[in-house]
Amino acid sequence: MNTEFEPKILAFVCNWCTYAGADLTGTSRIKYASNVKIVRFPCTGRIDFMLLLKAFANGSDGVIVSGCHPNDCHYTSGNFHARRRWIIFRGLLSFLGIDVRRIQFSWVSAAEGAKWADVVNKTVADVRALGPYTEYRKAAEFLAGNEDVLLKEQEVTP
Amino acid sequence: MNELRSKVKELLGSKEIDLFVGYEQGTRLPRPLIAASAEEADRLIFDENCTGNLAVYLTRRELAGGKKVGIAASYYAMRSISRLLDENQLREGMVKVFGLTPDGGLKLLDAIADVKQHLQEASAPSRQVEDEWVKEIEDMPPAERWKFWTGELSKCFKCYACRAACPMCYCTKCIVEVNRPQWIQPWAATMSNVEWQISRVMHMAGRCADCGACGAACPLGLPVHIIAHKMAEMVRQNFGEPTEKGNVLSTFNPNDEENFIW
Amino acid sequence: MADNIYLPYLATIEKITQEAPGVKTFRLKFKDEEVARSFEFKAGQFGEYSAFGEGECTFCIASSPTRKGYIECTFREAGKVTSALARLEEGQTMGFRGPYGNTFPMDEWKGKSLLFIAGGIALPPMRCVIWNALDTRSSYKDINILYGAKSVADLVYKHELKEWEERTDVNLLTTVDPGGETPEWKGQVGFVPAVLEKMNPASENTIAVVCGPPVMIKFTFPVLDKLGFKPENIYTTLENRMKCGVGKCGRCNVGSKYVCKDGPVFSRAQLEALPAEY
Amino acid sequence: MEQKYIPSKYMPPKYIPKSSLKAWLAKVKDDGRHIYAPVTENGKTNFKRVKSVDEISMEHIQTAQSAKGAVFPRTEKLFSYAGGQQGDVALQDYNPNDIPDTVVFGLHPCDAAAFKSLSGIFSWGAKDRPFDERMKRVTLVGVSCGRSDVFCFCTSVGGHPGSAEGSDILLTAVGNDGYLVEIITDRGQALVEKGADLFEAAAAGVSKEEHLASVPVRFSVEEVQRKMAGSFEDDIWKKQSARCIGCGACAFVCPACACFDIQENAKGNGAGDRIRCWDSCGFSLFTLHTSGHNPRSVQSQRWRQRLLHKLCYMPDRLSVRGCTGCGRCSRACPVDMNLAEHLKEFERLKV
Repeated sequence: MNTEFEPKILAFVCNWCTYAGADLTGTSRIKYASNVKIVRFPCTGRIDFMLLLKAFANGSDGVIVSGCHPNDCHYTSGNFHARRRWIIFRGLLSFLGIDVRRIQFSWVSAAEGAKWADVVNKTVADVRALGPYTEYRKAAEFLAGNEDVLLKEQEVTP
Repeated sequence: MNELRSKVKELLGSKEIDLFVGYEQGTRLPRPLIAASAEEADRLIFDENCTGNLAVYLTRRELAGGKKVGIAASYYAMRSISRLLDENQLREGMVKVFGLTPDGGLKLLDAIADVKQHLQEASAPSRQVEDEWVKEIEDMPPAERWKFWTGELSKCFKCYACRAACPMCYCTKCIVEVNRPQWIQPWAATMSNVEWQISRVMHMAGRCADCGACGAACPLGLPVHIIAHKMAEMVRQNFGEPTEKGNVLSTFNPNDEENFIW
Repeated sequence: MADNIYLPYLATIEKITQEAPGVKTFRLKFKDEEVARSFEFKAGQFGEYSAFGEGECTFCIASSPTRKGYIECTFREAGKVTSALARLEEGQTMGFRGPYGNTFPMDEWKGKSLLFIAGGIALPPMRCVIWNALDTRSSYKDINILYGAKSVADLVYKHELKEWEERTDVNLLTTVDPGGETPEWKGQVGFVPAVLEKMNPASENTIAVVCGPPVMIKFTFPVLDKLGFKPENIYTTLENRMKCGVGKCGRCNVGSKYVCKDGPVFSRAQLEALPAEY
Repeated sequence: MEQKYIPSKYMPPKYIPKSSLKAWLAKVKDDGRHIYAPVTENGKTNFKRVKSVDEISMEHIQTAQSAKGAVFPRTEKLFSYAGGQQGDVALQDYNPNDIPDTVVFGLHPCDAAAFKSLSGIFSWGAKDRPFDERMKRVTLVGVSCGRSDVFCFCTSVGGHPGSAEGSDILLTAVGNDGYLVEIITDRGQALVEKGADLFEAAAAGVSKEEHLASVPVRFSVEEVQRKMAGSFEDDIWKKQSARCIGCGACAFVCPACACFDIQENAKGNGAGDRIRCWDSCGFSLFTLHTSGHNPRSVQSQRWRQRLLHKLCYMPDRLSVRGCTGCGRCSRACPVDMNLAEHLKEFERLKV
């Protein structure tokens, strides 16, 4: 039996480019890792940063955020706004010690079916190497105030 | 001191201001004083020890709503005032700002242009302690950073003093109080405490005056202002000094640079 | 309920009635047979209703204690929990803990006439008393009901209004706010205080029970004064935000009185002794 | 009006040398009890479950937080459920078996007294099981105050730096070498017996009074309560609360504040926990109705509620005050709302 860790990856993608791109990956019969679950948004500008944190808290080991290339946004500038948000959000997460290697940002157009497969495959490989994201989940499940549990937590944390 | 007191009394007397937000001697340190009468104005003090950001009172509707307010402002409070004006939370002409000159003299700034001018000319008080702290944390390996922050923030009991002390946190309904959907669990727990701080500084991006009031307010002494300071630094590095065009997240530049999007 | 006051009874939703847009009545039956048999409450009491996965909310028990075997609640979809409750279907399970709070002194009222004045979604707390009085009809003299809502559609318990209208031992007057009437509307048009003044009920040996939005209460009290009702003969219920329902969570007090323990039923005389903090 | 120290009625006191104290605590700990004690980290002292008795710090005047978390944790599960709304919801009641026997060591008399205030609230009418179960399993080992600061005002609200009220055992440092040990309850006695050989009989005539901090009486609390009760509509609330910024720091550090919120920790698939967590009357949303109406819509009303609750409503309804003069609220307040100072203003008020 294969006991290798299979990462769970959640992908937040925009409707107009990456989702269509992922569709093309399929219709082009390009094989890629099946670890990804796709959540479709109207635009990368709509992808709230809290969603990424919720993904980790609820079991994701890695996250992909992908949308239209700069200047290609269906709504003109949603991806420019998103890019700004990602720049500081990623920096902030890194500062707090959240492993940003678990988050892959990308631009995948509707024509880039092959690139989507590459993005997913690379992310899955990267996250597989990193292992399950238990640190985050543990912190998320833990009810503070219950000092007994807190101590247990601290004891098992290497 | 006397100059400030007599000036405030004069402005209150002539109804040029309805109240003055300043400092008085507190139990150990200077504390805020909302003066609306001559007797109260006689308790005012203002010196280099008066560093708390009083701009937080300007957006309190029950206190300052519709009133003409004078305020004793530290350098960072002036930054907050300037931003609040940019965000249309204050009206030009409703605020009279009193600053301190480097030699401790009083400086009255009537118009927002004067405040902005002052901010350009005066040098910002040092943030060396915060800078060093940021550096120290950045030098840790990621796992240690995570341990540090979850360790610190697990102590947080969600009194929201960081929010209450912040002049830019003027929303009447905060993201943590929105319950459909409930983005952040309302009780104190490690991850929701971390999420709260992440949300707070994300909402502060490019708006934060970097005054440190959030950290100073924390009754548990958690270094939450360090996260805000790091955010302010990142915004400056990536997007330059903020302009009145809006906070960094509601604007963009087609040439914004990053090195992580594939 | 073991001895954990926060643990609700489980109840099955037997019947759902859509009363008005956004307003539903649930008939609940306790799952535990022993609880179903022994559960007792009195007119005016309230409970905490659980939608598992969403939370708890507070409303009165809208059915009469004279009707055994079930309880009913009527609520408007407004916040997180009421919206979740509104999504439930017949046969599904929710939670209830209670009954909490004091009651209308129905025994003291025996031999007197009763005047009920209700506005909008505030009929439910009164419906409990009305049915209680009607089911023990011989104990009371005249029973008059004045009920007003924003519009015809917003009137709740339409079937029961019809029944009260047809009964000869109770006098019902319904009214809707100006603009809320339909072409078929045969009731009054006007705000409750004005209609009350026109109605001109006798205050002699009469208890007035008033429930409604704060603005209605504010304008109804002076009319009752004019009609000669003494403050100790006017009753209302207060609804403050609550979490525990048992005097611990610290929210619902008005001065030193806790709505969850000392209320929710207050006479106007009692209200006047309280600070204006409700 | 002067609050006098009343010599212990729990005679005869014992004595434990400083060198034996930690040995005794280590025995208590080895017995399987959890010990919460003041620990200093990054310059702040707080109650914490200690892994080793060597962590315990005795140098502080007051911990930032109170010890109330031992019986009223900031976040606590009231019960769990599974199955969601479908026909087969299964409830899992509060489980007290997970609660360890706990010793809170090193709390000051103001904190120990506050456990009485908490008991008053949680025992009013309906019993609160989660609170009771924790109370049953906790032993309070108080330490009299040898030092105080400008924020302390226990003597103004019926307390005393050497008061045994609320403690199961009260230690008082007499000189530099050891502690006078007053055993107040059977629970305290049981704890002493874990290391009975470490305790000695106290020397005859030893008095703890001279070793106690002197905390001046700042106001007459009866007078304050009387005037406060009669000034609901007074302007003083507005004046005092003008600088209050409406955070919950004062309530959360308070040893006697017990207001809470009940929340849902939904885990999906119809399972979840009902959670109780600390809340504060200072928050604007505390009393907000769904309709948008708010009985306490401005900060002055909330400040009034806080003080009246502690000093009028609680004595009136529960026969216990909601303030023990620990001064934590004043130390924690970001804008220096000094409680003793504010209470004193009521004394001067003309009603």
